[in-house]
Amino acid sequence: MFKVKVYVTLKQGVLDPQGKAVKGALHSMDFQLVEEVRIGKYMELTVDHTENVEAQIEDMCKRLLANPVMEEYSYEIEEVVGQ
Amino acid sequence: MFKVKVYVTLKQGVLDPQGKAVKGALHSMDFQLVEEVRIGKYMELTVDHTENVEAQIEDMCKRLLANPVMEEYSYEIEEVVGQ
Amino acid sequence: MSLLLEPNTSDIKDQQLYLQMGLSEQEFLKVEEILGRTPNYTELGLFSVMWSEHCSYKTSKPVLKKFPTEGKRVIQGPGEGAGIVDIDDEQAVVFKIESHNHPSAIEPYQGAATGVGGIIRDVFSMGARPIALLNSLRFGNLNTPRGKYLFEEVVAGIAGYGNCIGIPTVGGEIQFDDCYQGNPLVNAMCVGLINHEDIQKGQAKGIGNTVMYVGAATGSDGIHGATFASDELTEESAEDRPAVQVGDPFMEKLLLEACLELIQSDALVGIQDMGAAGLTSSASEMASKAGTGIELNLDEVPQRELNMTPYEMMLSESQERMLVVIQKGREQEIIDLFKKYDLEAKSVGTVTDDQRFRLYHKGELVADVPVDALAEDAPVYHLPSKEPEMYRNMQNMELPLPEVTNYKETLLNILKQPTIASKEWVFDQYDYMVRTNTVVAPGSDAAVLRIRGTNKALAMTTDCNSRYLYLDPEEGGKIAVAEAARNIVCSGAEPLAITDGINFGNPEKPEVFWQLEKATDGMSEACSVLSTPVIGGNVSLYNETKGKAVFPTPVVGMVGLVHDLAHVTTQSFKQAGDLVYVIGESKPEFGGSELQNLLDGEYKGKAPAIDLDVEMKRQKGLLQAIQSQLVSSAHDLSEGGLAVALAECLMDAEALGVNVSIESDAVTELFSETQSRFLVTVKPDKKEEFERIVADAELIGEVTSTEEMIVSDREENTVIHAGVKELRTAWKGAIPCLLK
Amino acid sequence: MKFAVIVFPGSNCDIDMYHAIQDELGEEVSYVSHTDTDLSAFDGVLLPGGFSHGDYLRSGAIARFAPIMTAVKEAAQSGKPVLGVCNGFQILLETGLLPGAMKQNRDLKFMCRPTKLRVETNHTMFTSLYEVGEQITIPIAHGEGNYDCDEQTLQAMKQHNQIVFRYVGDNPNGSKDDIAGVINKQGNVLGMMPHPERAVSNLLGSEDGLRLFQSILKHWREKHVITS
Ligand SMILES: Nc1ncnc2c1ncn2[C@@H]1O[C@H](COP(=O)(O)OP(=O)(O)O)[C@@H](O)[C@H]1O
Ligand SMILES: [Mg+2]
Repeated sequence: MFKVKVYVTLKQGVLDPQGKAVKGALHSMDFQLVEEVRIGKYMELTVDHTENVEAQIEDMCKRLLANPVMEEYSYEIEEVVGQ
Repeated sequence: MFKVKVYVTLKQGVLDPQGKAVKGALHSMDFQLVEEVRIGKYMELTVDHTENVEAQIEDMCKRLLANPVMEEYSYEIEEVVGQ
Repeated sequence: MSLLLEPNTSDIKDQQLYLQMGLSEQEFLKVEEILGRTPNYTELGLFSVMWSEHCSYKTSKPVLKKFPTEGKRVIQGPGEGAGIVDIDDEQAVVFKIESHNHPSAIEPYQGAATGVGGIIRDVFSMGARPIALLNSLRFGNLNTPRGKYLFEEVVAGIAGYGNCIGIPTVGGEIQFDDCYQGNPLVNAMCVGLINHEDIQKGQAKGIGNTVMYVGAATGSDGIHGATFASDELTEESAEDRPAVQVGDPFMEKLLLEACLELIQSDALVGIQDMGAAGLTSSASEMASKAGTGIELNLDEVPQRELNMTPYEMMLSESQERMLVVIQKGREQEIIDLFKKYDLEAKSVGTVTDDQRFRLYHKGELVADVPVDALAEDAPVYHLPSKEPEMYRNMQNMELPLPEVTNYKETLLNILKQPTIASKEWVFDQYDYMVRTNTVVAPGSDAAVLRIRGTNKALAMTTDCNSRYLYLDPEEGGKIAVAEAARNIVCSGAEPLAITDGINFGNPEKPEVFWQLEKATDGMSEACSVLSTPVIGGNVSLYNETKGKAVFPTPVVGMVGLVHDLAHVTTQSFKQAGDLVYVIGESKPEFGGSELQNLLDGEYKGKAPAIDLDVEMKRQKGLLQAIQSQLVSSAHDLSEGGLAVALAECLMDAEALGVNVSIESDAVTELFSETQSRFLVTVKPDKKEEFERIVADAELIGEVTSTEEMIVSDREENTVIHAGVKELRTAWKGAIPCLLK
Repeated sequence: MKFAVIVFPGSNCDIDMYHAIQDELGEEVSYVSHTDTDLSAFDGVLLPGGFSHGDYLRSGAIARFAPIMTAVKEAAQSGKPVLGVCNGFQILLETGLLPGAMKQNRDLKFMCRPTKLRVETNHTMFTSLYEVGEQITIPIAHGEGNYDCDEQTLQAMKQHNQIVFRYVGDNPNGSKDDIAGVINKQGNVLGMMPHPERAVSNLLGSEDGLRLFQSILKHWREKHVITS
């Protein structure tokens, strides 16, 4: 078994309305220290042991999990031992 | 400057319709290896250098970034050197 | 929790675990008597949820009995998922309201969303196609971050669910008062349309038939929701609770379409949604109503989590699930039907002949109780009732006439009160047009939806001014029903029937129970006089924070029939030159009024009085005038009185104004909340005919083409001279401004 | 003319589209399931609004992989009119049949209201019956209608007259360059956030959307004078 953590974020330069709103809210709560907020997705996939896991994850990200027009992705694959 | 990465995930037992739909989609795309998908949020905060950064981040998470009734959070604080 | 850790019968007795589950000592003894032994943990769970107020109405039953529930159009009164009223041509309308107050106080988005999801299931489990959603909301004043958060999230939750499932949210009402600060009220109403032949019942008939579970898998979310709903909110409430229920409107959309297809199958025997108390209530009620028993094999129940116990499965309130009874041998058809919609249908049990409710888990019998004991034999309490001292004081209080120096400024300030202000910020978030039947969108007295393929339409509204009920529950109860009917009539429809959402405090307090009795007395009387029977409803008690109850809030959801689309009327003024009439005279009645709220910041004195016979006569007259096409616009006078009503009729009108003169005392004329009054405009050439039909109509002025509201008194002094733009800015800007 | 209305799990404006064609345009129309694979019998393809697959992950992201989408692409390639409204537009973007992507509305809220649009070009098979510059009223109802694309794409679209509708006055959702609807280079695939199918009868507030469907019909008739 693998645990895969996928991070999807908006590309640099793409305006992030949600991030802007959260920053505004943090400022109004007096967290003035916050300079910028960018909001993305965090996905945890539990994945069976197969040979080409990495290639398949790459494929999933490209085709479904992120929209290449405006998003970027990265991931980490961890082997789950035991259980 | 700090870069703070915040991860927000649904608590155990809380239904994740989004994760379910994504898992279904991945299966129909023939990624049968995927056992489970849980979807959460990933936020990147750029934060000024102040003394009690960690305490403030903790506070932000509790009060705004995560909904304590149904979500859990964790974060990593990285110091950004140079630039 | 694993089976091994579950308390055994002696733990239950020794540690009085039933108390934590909401069963009293006596109730526990009664359970023991019924079973002839001590219940095990699972059985205790079954009784505790089924005997909760939420499922059994154990304290409210005696008062609900008084409601008139019959009428010549009523097909199904209270008792099933939703009530049904005939609308001719072999069609009927199905509707019901339901509260989700406690879940919304804890997790406002999901609480409101799952409230909407639940009421939709109630309607389509009757076989009806849901066509519209409404709501009735109460919040504290928008002056605390928590208050704003609750308001914003509740609205977003309602929108999130309704928009996604594709049922238009077409109306509602919102009142803001401090008594709701810690305990907001979230009532959702769903209206559906059905052909008579498709009407279903939630009954488990036919010994040997198969019980099937359809929809989402069961998780540990919302366990004991029904019990919590019957308890007071406390500081610890948030921590107490098991996983919050999360709604999946997409799943429900699939479930809805699949169930409506299922309705057409003759393999279907009975269907009921799994709402409060989930599998327990749906299964036991279906059997109890049919006089049968049910046996469930819990190993077959689709489960989202590992190692769920029978207790957890039976008490889970996971959303988007239904229970259906199918003719034996036809299971595969049903499985295939649901599969088309990507849904699972699973055989989980059988209908038996012995009126027992039996549960098996891993080959063992884990519960065996008489079904009627769960569904029918809950204790009924006749709680003591006591007239509160406060009521006497209010009745005896002589209020001086309020003092107003600047009428225009007062009007502007009232228009800025969130209760009066435009709710556009809210309904802008609701897809009120989807399915393209919405003829009158939110913003007028009632929403109107056409019925495709006919010339008919349905008008619908929710109403309740709880400030009047606070001062005088009986008059207030009458007014709630009458106001709903006024809104229906103003839209050109004949009022048909109501559904009620009773939201009160702790009924164990004699003063609260007295409010409940009086309010339902008033409502019953109004329903009788106005011929709008009660076809269903919902009770939510224990709406208190720190020992203080919310105002008595029996929300009325009413539906009316527009016989001809040409009768549809809205509140906006239509054309310059139209004559402006007020039907009904004003008296100095300011108890519970918006003016009192503004000037004194509290409610006191007598609530406005109402004469139901006068009310009925005026409604009949106005409806006849509308149906004879004599009326250009119609609006009822409610919160804020005539001044607010005049302003409201101008808000969405295009480039119009109004010029009226008032006869007697200006404060009374402009701001009194005397009941049974309407503001109507009529084309000059219809004047005589209109006046012949509507007796109490007084001509007060005319619609003008300058965007101004001008009110003058008998001596022709100007009382108010305001630009429509400034009125509009105050009214439309108020809620967004308060949220900043 | 024969229209297909594609039904995805979670589509909910399918019925509105269907009735707009049948009752108001008076042409033939059928629902086609997302699991079907053949659209050859149809002259026009309509992707309706709604929340396909709950709009989970991103709106339109999952629907894009439906079996029917191969046939939709074929129809687009063969020059048939393909119209995506709201969620249909989002699906066309995810599929890559139209350029750009959709983000959450600027104010992060769902919004439902009549909007004023300017018709930017009538040199398309969808807008020939409008005047250029004409202002029309068509409602929106969406949470993710904040259209975005990179600068290069925007310039290219402007050059090829691919921006068909813009919001006039208030830009409700923050869309780049006030864009409300765009067409592909070939001129037969239109995506728009406002709902023309909700504006086909005055009973419901506006009939400004009807001419869009009439334009499609007109174009088809002109092309098929001989065969019919
Ligand atoms: N929560 C809500 N959801 C949808 N529409 C609402 C809501 N609250 C108010 N509205 C709409 O705003 C208009 C005015 O509401 P209200 O002041 O309660 O009217 P009335 O006093 O005539 O009952 C109505 O059309 C109503 O449907
Ligand atoms: Mg009204």
